[in-house]
Amino acid sequence: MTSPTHAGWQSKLYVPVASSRPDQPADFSKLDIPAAGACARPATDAAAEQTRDLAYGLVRVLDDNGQACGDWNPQLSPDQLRQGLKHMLAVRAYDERMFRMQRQGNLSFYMKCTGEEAVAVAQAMALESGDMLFPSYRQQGLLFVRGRPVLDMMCHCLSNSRDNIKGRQLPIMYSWKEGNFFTISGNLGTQISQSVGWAMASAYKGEDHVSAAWVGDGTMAAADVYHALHFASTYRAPALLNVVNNQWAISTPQSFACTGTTFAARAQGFSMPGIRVDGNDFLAVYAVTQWAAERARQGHGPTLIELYTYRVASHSTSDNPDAYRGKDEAAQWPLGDPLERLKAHLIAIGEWDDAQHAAVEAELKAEMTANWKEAIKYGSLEEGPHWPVSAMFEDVFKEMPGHLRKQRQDLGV
Amino acid sequence: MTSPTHAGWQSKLYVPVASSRPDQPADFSKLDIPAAGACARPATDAAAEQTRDLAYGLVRVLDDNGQACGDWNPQLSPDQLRQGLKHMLAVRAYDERMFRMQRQGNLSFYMKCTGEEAVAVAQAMALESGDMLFPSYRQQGLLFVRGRPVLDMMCHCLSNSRDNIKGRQLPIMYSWKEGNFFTISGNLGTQISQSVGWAMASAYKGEDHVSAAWVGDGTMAAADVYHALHFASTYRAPALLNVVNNQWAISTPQSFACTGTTFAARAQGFSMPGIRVDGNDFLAVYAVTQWAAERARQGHGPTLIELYTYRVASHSTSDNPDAYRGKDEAAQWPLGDPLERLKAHLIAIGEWDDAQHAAVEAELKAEMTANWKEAIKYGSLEEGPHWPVSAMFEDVFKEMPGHLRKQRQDLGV
Amino acid sequence: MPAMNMIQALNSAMDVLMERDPAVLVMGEDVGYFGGVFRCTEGLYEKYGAHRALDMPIAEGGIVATAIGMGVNGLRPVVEIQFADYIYPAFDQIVSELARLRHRSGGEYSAPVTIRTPCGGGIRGGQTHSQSPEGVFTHVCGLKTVMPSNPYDAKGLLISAIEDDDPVIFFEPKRIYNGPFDGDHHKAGQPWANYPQGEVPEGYYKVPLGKAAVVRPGSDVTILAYGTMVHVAAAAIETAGIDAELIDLRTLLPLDTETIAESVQKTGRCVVIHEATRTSGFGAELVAEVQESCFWHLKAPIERVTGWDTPYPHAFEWEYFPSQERIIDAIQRTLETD
Amino acid sequence: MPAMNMIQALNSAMDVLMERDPAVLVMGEDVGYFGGVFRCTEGLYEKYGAHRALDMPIAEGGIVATAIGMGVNGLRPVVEIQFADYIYPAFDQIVSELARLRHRSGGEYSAPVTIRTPCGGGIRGGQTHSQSPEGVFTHVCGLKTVMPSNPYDAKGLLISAIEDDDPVIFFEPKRIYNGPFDGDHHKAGQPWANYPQGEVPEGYYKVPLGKAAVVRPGSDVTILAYGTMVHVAAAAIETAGIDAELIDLRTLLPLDTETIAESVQKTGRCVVIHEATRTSGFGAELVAEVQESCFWHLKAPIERVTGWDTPYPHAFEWEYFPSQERIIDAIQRTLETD
Ligand SMILES: Cc1ncc(C[n+]2csc(CCOP(=O)(O)OP(=O)(O)O)c2C)c(N)n1
Ligand SMILES: Cc1ncc(C[n+]2csc(CCOP(=O)(O)OP(=O)(O)O)c2C)c(N)n1
Ligand SMILES: [Mg+2]
Ligand SMILES: [Mg+2]
Repeated sequence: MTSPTHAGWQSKLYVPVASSRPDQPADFSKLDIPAAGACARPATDAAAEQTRDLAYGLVRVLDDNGQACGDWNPQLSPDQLRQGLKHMLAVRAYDERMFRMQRQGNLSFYMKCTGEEAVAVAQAMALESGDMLFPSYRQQGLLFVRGRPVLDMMCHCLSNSRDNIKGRQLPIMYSWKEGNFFTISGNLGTQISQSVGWAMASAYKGEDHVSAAWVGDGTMAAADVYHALHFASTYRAPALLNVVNNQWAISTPQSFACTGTTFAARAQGFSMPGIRVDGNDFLAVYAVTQWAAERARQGHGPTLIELYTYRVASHSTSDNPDAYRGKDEAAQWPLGDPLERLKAHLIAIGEWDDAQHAAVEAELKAEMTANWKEAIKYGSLEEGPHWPVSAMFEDVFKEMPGHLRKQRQDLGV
Repeated sequence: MTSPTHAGWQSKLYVPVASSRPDQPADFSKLDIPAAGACARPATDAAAEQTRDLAYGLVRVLDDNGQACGDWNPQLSPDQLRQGLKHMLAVRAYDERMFRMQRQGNLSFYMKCTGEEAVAVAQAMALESGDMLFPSYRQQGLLFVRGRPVLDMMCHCLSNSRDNIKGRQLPIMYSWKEGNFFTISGNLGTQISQSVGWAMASAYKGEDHVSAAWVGDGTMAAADVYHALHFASTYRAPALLNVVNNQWAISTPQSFACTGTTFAARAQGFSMPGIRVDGNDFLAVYAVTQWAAERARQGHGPTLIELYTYRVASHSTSDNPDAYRGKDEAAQWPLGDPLERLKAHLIAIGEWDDAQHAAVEAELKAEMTANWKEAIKYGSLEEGPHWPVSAMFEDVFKEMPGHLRKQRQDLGV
Repeated sequence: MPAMNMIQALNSAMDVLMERDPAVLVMGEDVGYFGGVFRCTEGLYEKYGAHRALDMPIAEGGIVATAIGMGVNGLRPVVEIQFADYIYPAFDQIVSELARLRHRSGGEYSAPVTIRTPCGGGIRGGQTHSQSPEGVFTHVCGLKTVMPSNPYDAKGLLISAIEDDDPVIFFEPKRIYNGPFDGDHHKAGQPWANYPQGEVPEGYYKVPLGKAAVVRPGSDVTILAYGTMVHVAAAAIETAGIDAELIDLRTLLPLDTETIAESVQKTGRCVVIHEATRTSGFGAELVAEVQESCFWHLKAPIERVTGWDTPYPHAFEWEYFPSQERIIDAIQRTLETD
Repeated sequence: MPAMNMIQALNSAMDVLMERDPAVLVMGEDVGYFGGVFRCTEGLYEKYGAHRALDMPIAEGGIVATAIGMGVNGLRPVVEIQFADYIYPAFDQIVSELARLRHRSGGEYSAPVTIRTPCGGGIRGGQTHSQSPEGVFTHVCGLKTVMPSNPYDAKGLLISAIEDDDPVIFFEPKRIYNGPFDGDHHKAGQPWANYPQGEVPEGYYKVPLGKAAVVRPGSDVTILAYGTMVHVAAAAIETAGIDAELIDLRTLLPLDTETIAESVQKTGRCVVIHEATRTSGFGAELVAEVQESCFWHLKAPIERVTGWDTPYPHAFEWEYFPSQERIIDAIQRTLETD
């Protein structure tokens, strides 16, 4: 060991800090929130440079009175709005139920998306069914919009005999080919660059489908994100690259990933529009996604979308955020709750009321309970039944080679 | 095999093209060259946003008449200018000699930096000796400025008994600790992110040294570049991140790496100044480097510098560019030759003449010849002598473990 | 002597060295303010500051590259990769750079980086929180590879690793962070405090790299294991009542070939155990090594008991994990012959 | 039948499949307009267009990720990694994604990607143009690993690899691109046209994955080799006049264990050869496998002849490269016993 062991170094190294930590008051004073309707909506064929301001702004449609304002208003029908609200409520009901089941020992693991429901729900609604989704682990909303049976989702989370991926992955690492929902990876970031390849293949085949991928703010540091930006830009891939900036990466604040500007700003360096949107504003998220999808389908290439939101719950059931962030931070989050905001809008335009809302909530709760009761019949991780043990050796290759057959025999299954 | 085998796909995939290929005339019409002196020089503590224009401009000091113009003129003394010119001439003389020696079978490999000499020479002169250099393989000029004996460089390239790295790497993969010149890696990009760690350690220890790293335009796609930008920005590392945009990455034009904008533009997404500079303009390169080093030393963090230049020679001795680029492209390159331009400037200010120039050239040629004759006495790759064979087993670890001792014995050395 | 679990012992190793040498710092995802998702760096941020318990962006390749640069500039970084499953994004930096720096520069440059990472299964972590990639690193010359099996060794080996001037990949079997695990997941685990290896000195001490430990002497068969499998093997030996010699390798590279050869030359039989997938796992090297050094003493084929050649499963964790039963079967097969 | 060197044979394999299937495309650094730094994709750009002979930015991790996405979307990408030494930046995408896609999705998704990459030494390429990383990939379940030793096999195996619905890592020993190499670098090389394996059909044919070839039958000792070392081994056998059975593995995973076992059970002796570093190389797996399947037939320890555990050297290439002499010594050691 040859290191200098003298002390006396006076560090000048800058290390980012969190805006608040336990025992500090929440501090969102640096967050500059433009009024709803303030951002202009460029044409979908605008040159990337012309969209620069959107990277530093925050596209918002819903104002504090529940009114939809400005160019970005996607003009959805009341039915569409109600549908969106119901999907978000379903996601929340599902999350609540599953979280509780994990706490009761029925699931090995769970992750909620509380406060971020608008992201996946509005984005999925703005896309078409042939578009391919490359989600991270916090976009369960996509599955609700695409119509995946809750029973199947639960069976996956239980790793039981009806789990479509045969008990092979942690809960919430869904895969659903029928719904063009890609198999979720536990490795952060890896799929965003794959999504670009998928989109390139779509163009190669002359098809109109676009891809959409999601990463978190923390994951914006991953090399794969850079590859995605780089390749998408080089080949003008019809790809939507989404960053869900929920302010935290486990215990690490976004200041470690955001490098002093916005995530959306990173797009300009690749001649790509980068748009920052209020992620808790269902209408704004819908509108921006629609814009980017249209742009991609028209052949004008990819868009980076930064969805500005907040992770209300713990990172996962293995995490306790009280150890690293202020208890009241979620409550202080200035962009509100996406469900409440869409509800307020629907009420403001006379298309919804509290009673209807309560009824849907009750219905969803019952639906989750019923599905859970059904799902657990097909088994659970600890109690079984699972798939037959021999399933472990399948799908490593399309056809099982000799050495795996032998290993299966050695195990006696 | 289950792929669709029907034809009839009509590809819509965009694939970048080169501005010219063999049998096409060179085309630099898209290159927008601002006049010398046109770019403003911000204060070294300017906020990154205030430097944005520099990412899209091209800092130039020397005009077509050999005059130094504008704010960026570093006001070097005639002695410094002559020194710079001599270093560049030395680099070129060295390259010529070594290239010929490779062609004659004396070296296994060689890479020239013809046309790019100003990059390494001016940058090294603008830095201080305690600053750490993380070069790619085309910055041999750094060694000349730092005063490495040519004999040692040649002995390395010959892998002979006097090679300071014991015959372990290809020619040109220099390492020179005494001169704070890092060991060159054959893997592109890997060292730019390491340089950021070096710079962070400098800050950690409270020191004033900065790091400087170089990658090529093609290498700007590598993940390590993103890590470098990301980490340098996050911790405000005193680091200079240099992209030598010589227009080509072997056969691949910069359009595959540049994604439709400038490389310097990538910096803004990390709150970092990105400056595009005429890489064939010795004064401009010096000035921009000096600016970035001063900024870093003042604690304002990293800068990305795009050095706009042209790779006049083949990629390496294993390459034949006639197969992929127009023969006249180098001649058409609108930013000229860095040596000629500095020479013209020195002549224009009355500090140099053709006779002096010719004398230095002759002297350098003789010096290279003398050094070569000396170097080859210490051996060559094919003829030896080399280090003793046992050296192969050393330095894998600080102390040789048993299994390597045994392998060395098995080989009988 | 205080009782420590493995987390506390590792924490103590870092603390002791940070106290002694300002060049030592810890860095990685969530290691600073929060103290690490497994709490291994808890308290170091408060004690040594944000720049010495350094939170980092989620880019393992960037983290290792940064550590290399720091190491070259006189620091002694201790990197945490949150799970060994996430070491692959740093693979190029480890293999092409960290491991080769000293050699390719003729000894001019080197970086004394230690990479700590929790590995292995048995925690219901699924395929991305359960992997055992140690074998791959033993194929990369220029790296040392370590895996402790108890708190005492963990602290002593980590101190040796950090002080070592060569790069060390330090695998921490997370299943035994809190207490040993004998492979029976139905049984309630016992904390390390109940075991002698849970007694860990507070201060500085070393367990040398490159030295295996004979956990249990025996004469009928040699069992080579490391990490969690040391405990499963010990229990299997006990259960089956076999007079086996159990060797805890502790360091995989450089491997303590003398201790191994001495044992197998005595017993004439050998079983090699690891959690990692079988084909080309470190067990293959152990078998190759043993058959080279002990061929004329071998009375039965060397057996490998390993994870299967499949991704680490979620539902079938206990069918995958090398069980006491599989170990006993393998031992018995080797004993059947003469 | 036309004479082809290995480059032409590989080119022909890609050409034949691109002609048959619009889903097949080749992609990588300098593979398009230029036709690859080793010219393996020459002419495909002109024939099939820029989008099917696709130049790519220098980001191996991005290239493989893109190929995965394409594979999932119905294409059959053939990736070229310019040198095997540069495959590590793509390691995470290969190991964590490409290899595990099918399994982790319960069979819903997969990507039939083939990764071609020139490997091995003997070309004065120094440590970053000479590596043989094949062993590492054989430890990753879900990948097939192939290395041909001659033009005929190269074409037939590459067609099998591209048509295979699982990912295949296809290593091309660049030392024998133009002709076989017997380890004696002083001798002028002969082009493939002078050898029967240089006769390669123009059209479609397959050499199956997972099947080794007995290059030379013999009864005294079994030699296991692949790639360039097949030729060095053949020359060594010839030089020493030994009645050895030489097996060219061709596919490392899945390994043709039957052919191997049959041979070793016959000869009772075995020498394993590769260029890669020794410790935990694929040779270790071969030794482990052979001693498991043939223990009772073995008359001598299985020998490994490999590269040393150092980075691939520039000046000492021929001291590093497994030579005929070292192979003969090893064979003779195995024959000395009885
Ligand atoms: C490559 C990799 N490194 C580390 C981890 C461990 N990890 C899981 S989630 C997480 C934080 C991710 O934060 P972010 O991207 O912001 O997503 P969020 O959880 O906030 O939705 C980390 C570090 C991982 N899964 N993969
Ligand atoms: C990781 C990696 N991938 C590929 C290569 C092969 N290679 C060597 S030089 C080169 C082109 C580099 O181009 P650029 O970065 O523009 O630098 P230049 O040669 O123009 O100076 C390539 C692809 C490599 N050395 N490392
Ligand atoms: Mg987050
Ligand atoms: Mg270049």
